[in-house]
Amino acid sequence: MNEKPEHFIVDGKRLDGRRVDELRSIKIEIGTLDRADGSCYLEWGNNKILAAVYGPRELHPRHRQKMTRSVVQFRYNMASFSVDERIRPGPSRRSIEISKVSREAFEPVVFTKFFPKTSIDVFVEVLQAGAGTRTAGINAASLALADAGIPMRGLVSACAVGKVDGELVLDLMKEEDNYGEADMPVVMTAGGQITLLQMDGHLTTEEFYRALELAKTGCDKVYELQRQALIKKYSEEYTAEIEDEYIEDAAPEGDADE
Amino acid sequence: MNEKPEHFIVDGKRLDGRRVDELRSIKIEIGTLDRADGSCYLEWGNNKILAAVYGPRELHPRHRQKMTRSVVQFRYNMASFSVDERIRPGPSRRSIEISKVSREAFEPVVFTKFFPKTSIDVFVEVLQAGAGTRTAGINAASLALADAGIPMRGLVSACAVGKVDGELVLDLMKEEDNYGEADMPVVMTAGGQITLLQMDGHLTTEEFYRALELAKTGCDKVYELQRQALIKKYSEEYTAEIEDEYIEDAAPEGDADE
Amino acid sequence: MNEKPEHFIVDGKRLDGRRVDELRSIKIEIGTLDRADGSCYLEWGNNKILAAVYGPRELHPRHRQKMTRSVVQFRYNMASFSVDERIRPGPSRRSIEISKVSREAFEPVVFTKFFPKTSIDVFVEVLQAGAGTRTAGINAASLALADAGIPMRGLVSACAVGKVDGELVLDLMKEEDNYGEADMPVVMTAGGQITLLQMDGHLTTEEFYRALELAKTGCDKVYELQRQALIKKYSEEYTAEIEDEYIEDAAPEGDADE
Amino acid sequence: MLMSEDVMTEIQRDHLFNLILKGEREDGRAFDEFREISIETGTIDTADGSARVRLGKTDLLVGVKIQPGEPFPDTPDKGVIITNAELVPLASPEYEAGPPREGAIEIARVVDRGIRESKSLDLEKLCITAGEKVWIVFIDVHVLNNDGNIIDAASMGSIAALLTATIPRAQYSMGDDIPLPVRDIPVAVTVIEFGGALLIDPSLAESTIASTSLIIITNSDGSISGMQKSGAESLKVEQVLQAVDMAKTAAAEIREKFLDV
Amino acid sequence: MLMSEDVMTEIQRDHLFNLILKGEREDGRAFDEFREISIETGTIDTADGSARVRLGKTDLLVGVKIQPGEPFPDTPDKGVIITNAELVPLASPEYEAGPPREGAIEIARVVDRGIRESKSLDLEKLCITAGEKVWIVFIDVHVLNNDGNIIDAASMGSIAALLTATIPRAQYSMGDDIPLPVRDIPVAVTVIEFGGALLIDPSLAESTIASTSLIIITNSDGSISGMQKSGAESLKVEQVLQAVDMAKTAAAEIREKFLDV
Amino acid sequence: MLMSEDVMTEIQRDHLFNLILKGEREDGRAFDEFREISIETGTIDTADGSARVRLGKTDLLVGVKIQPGEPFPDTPDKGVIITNAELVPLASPEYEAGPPREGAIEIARVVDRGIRESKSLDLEKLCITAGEKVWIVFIDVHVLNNDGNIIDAASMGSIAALLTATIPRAQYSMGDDIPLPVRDIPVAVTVIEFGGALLIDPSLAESTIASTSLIIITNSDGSISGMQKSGAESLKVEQVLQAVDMAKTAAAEIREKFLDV
Repeated sequence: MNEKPEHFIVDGKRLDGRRVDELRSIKIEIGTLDRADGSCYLEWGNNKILAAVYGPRELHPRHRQKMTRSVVQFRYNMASFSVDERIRPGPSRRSIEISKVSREAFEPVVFTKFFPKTSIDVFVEVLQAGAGTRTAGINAASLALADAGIPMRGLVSACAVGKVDGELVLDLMKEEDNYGEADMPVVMTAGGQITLLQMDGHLTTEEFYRALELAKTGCDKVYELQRQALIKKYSEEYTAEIEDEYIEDAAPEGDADE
Repeated sequence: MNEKPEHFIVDGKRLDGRRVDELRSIKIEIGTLDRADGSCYLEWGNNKILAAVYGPRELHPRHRQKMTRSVVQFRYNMASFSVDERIRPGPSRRSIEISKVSREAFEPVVFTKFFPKTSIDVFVEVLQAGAGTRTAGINAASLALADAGIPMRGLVSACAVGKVDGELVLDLMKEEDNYGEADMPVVMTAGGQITLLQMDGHLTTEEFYRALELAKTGCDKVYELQRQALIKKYSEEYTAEIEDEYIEDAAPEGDADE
Repeated sequence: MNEKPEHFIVDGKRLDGRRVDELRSIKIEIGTLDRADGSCYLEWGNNKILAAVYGPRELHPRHRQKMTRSVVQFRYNMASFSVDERIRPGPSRRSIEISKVSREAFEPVVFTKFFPKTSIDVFVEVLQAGAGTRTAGINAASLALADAGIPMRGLVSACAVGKVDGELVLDLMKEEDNYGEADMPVVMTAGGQITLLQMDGHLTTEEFYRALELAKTGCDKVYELQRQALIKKYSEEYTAEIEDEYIEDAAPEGDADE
Repeated sequence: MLMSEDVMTEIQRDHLFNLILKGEREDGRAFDEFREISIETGTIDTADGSARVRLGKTDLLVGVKIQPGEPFPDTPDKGVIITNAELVPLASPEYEAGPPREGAIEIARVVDRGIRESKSLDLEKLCITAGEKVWIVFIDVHVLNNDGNIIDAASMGSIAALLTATIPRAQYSMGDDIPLPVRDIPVAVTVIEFGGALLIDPSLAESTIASTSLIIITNSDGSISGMQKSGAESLKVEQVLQAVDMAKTAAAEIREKFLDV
Repeated sequence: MLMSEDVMTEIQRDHLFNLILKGEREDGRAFDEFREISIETGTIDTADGSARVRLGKTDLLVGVKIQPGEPFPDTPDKGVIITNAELVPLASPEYEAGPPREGAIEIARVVDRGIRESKSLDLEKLCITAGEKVWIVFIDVHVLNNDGNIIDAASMGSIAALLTATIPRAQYSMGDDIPLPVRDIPVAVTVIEFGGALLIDPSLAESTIASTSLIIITNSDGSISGMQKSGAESLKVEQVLQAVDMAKTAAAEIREKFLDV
Repeated sequence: MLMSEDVMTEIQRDHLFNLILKGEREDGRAFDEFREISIETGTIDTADGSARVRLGKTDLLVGVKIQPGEPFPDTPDKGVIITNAELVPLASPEYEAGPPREGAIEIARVVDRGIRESKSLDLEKLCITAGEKVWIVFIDVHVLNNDGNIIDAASMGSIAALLTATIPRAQYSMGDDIPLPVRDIPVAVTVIEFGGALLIDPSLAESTIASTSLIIITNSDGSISGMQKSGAESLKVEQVLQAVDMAKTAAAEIREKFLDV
């Protein structure tokens, strides 16, 4: 693990050259997995994350079914090679807690009443971890839910705010996360409703107010990227569908049954 | 852990000043827990024990239900801070065995036939352990069952007999338990029926006969304390109920619905 | 553990005096266990193995039942004292894999369609291990299934082929197994159909062809021993039944009800 | 059963909602008022520090054990805090035996972060031999009766137990026992949102009805060292800000009244 | 199935009860008579000591493995005994695969206490280097066919396996192998109560019907080193005293006939 | 659902069977033809070696981590290989969370044996201090999308990840990082039998219908280092011999095209 740097911010620039309110680079691919009903691959800084959604599907065992709504399930999992020191496969206390708060970040926006007795299962796999895996996972999951066609009030968008050298910064990188003074992951709807809020570290009340505002600007930026990715995906698919139809029309009819 | 003392009995007195047939001090509080159907807090020497009873209640999973009777379940558990060396939470082989023999100490006296398909769940938490936790737990559980109104043939009472310096002694304290020559926990009904009997150590047949007699006197003393505690509890409640009624009568009638 | 020997084959003889195509001594007892529906005790070289079959019997939990066939279950287990270094009780990754391939060695020959909703449970206990426990276990299980009267297309027979000093040898003993160049357990029907095939080590294609032929001769020899053991068992039983009838007839009739 | 649990809940929800519209709570408390609090320390002789907390009818015990052990590889010169919460089935008909579930894990982790992030314990002072041996501080929360708001009770109990804990150096032949050095007194306050109103210290009934809460851990100087939204509903920014103010005020009062050392 | 298991049990109970009124048992034994016993030692080459016990149709194997390992912190100069019982599903339709349940745990713990409390093994002689290395004696009971009274068979098998066990010092380059030093021969005898009568060595049918038993472990000098009531009924003091006498007599006979070394 | 899964399977089986009679496969491949293969190495920075393999729509990631640790007692001077496969529920509706089941264990063990038995890794070179410290090579297979034939993809991914892996000596202050020494390139090829025909690289549909497969692992020189029949049907000797030839040819092509270093 790297040593604690002497200064995190020099001349208004962070260790990786970003300004305090700048996000790391984000790359989004929607629908990358074939078996899942919806999926999303997301790179955010050094994070590499896959999210998949299955459902609504019948929930087993039956006694866990709800008669008036669908049950949202969320499993956050780290690949054993995703961090510096290999981790044992399987759930840890940390991943169980993250799974819980992530699930609760989606429950306010998913229309669960439409699908009684079913589950909507969200799976997030952290393939490479580099600070902020829970927010990255939630952003990917948000798009995977959209890709699966699960009816939602809207996307949710996630971003963390932290404090280093006494200053609030958006979207912590690894060194800032390890040695910073505070870490506050936030998940918001486009309308600014908070669906996840955690904070570790040390903030004055005044700093907290500002941190929440900064988180809002971060979530807004993320939301815009998510929206663009969806538009790109759906316009591509739209084109692809037209092409497919064209090809199908062109093929001799008899072949289809073989 | 303390070293083995040179003598356990000097001038007919034990390390803590008791005679060989004397119990440690016992303190009983019935109905201390709000959520449980019945409960009892018991201090016995250095032991601090809580017992709670839930039930009769529907037994899950269903395939474990009995069509003609209630199933008694018993869980003896030690808090991780209840002993000198912190113990890992969760069941151990020791606690599983104690749970089994404790359950069997109650099965002869509980009228299980009255409540088919249900379970009667007894939970004992050892908060502080100081020799004789299983007998202390059973005495507390006996009162918690009474407090829950579970129909029983009668209370059961528990006490251990041991051997130190070649002499039989009632109700072992910690040093006697750790370094003694025998330990024999016994549970009896008021009528002297034995519902639990275990023995570790070394006793001649003749010593065993006398040990059983000594255990009987111990159980009788415990029974008397249990009985007094119940009388005290119920007469208090009786008084309290009268007072409550008085207060209710005095209050303006309209308030009750608010 | 023994050291690797310098030569495995000297003057055409192996360490224990066998020829390359010779089996270790095999001893078979059918029906040794009273509670099981079928059972077999088998010694093969230093291996001591017990197999038992229960079923067809109702399969629990119900959701695992198949509406059109019986489910074959197979559990290979080693006693903790069966090897040099004590092993912890319970399944290991190795025993789970062996259980899987062993089950699949029987699925082609058991008439599972006769018994919908049931399971046929095969249990193999390795009491003493000395190279080749999985093949020994399958041979014992094959006879236990026959003893239980489970309808099968026929027995299956198991034998391993290995390579030591560059030569193919039948039925590896411990040193050959530990230090040899290849190990290939094979299970065959009497008709030469392969129901289990595994190989570890290093074989040229040509060696593999010959190894498969050698395995066939090994399985044929085993089959003959299995057949003889069954004949011996059933003719004994036949005699025994006649004797029993005779005795019953001789006894005064009234006694039967006592 | 004539009425299903859902129907019961619906009726209770309406009842509580109507009360709140009138600015009232079922037990007569103000929205920013804690139930009666009692903290008793030194309850358990076998622990190195302990506290029994009663919050209304909620009842729990926190035991602290301090034992030598190995440091984490990435912090070789620091002591270790391990926090665990046991929701034993004695404490509530809803609790079941078995390994801790997400509820118990969340409680333990939030309490742990409160202690850790406030830097309440000076972990460097808990080093015995760097890289080899440090003091491990086990904080075990043992719930005895769940009548709601376990988190706040567990948080109070933990800091109370730590404040009165002793490093048992004599037991390991390392000199005289000394008090565990505690630098700050973090206090968790849980705020629930229901029908637009914010209430602190939810009773069991209140937290069943209003599943969403915000836990806010504040320090002696009023700063925040931990926060956790829990539950399936969302919160507005204004609600969060208001909740922080309510928590700060309540925490200060609790600190002064019950944790003054 | 035309008759439920309960009805079957009821009929069998009546049948056995009627027999007992006449002073008889289903298999013709006297009340104080063991079934046929066979103990074969040295059965398993890979074990350091082993015994196969047949008690009527009950059949089990005990393997003893002796390996160097760490002592317990509170007994740094003593060897360690670890006893385990595996009720593998091969042995009975009632047994299931999985971690040991309370039945298996009780068997292991009662057998263990018999060995331990009789001071049969001189644990101090099993110390190699105080505080660092001692001999760990693993006693593994592997049940092969359960036809009742596993405890007594396991107890006989354990002491028989220990009596013939060798400390494998050569394997660990610690000198020559030596016999495990065994000082006493504890024998467990199980007595069940049914219809007022006491019977030893219950068959499976008998123990299904009369669920309550008293296990009594006695030593060569007739003293008692362990006792365990098991099952859901109570016992009278007189019954316990009579059971002890029956157990002592039967144990002496077993010791003489089968465990004489 | 109007048609049960069994009926669906029956129809698909008939369809695939009719195709095979005509010498065809659903996706137009020849019987001895792999789907499109893509192997990308160095995918994961946090791993010491990694590869992402796409085999048609099957998609998985193999990560190799190399850490110092203790050798096994019986091979004190050799490094250790530990292979694990995670069939995470993200990858397939059939996969469930929980400890690895027999399917995942079989995958891990077959992949492991391929590496081990081909002597691809020179384990003696992975010794640091004999009897004390060796390099542990963890091979973790993480399945992302299961569209059939996980084994072959995992095998390719494992050897590709090992071929590009680095022993992180600098991280542990043991000198400069060096490449992991790999001596051979074992390749697994899965052949299924269906309706008398043999097909390599089964798609998910094909492997659902024809449950029996033979996995054959061959080395650069054409020799065989591992073999595993999997599934509930039997195979004829001729089929096995033919499968070996098919596997050898396909493996050579994969080795040349995708694993040439």
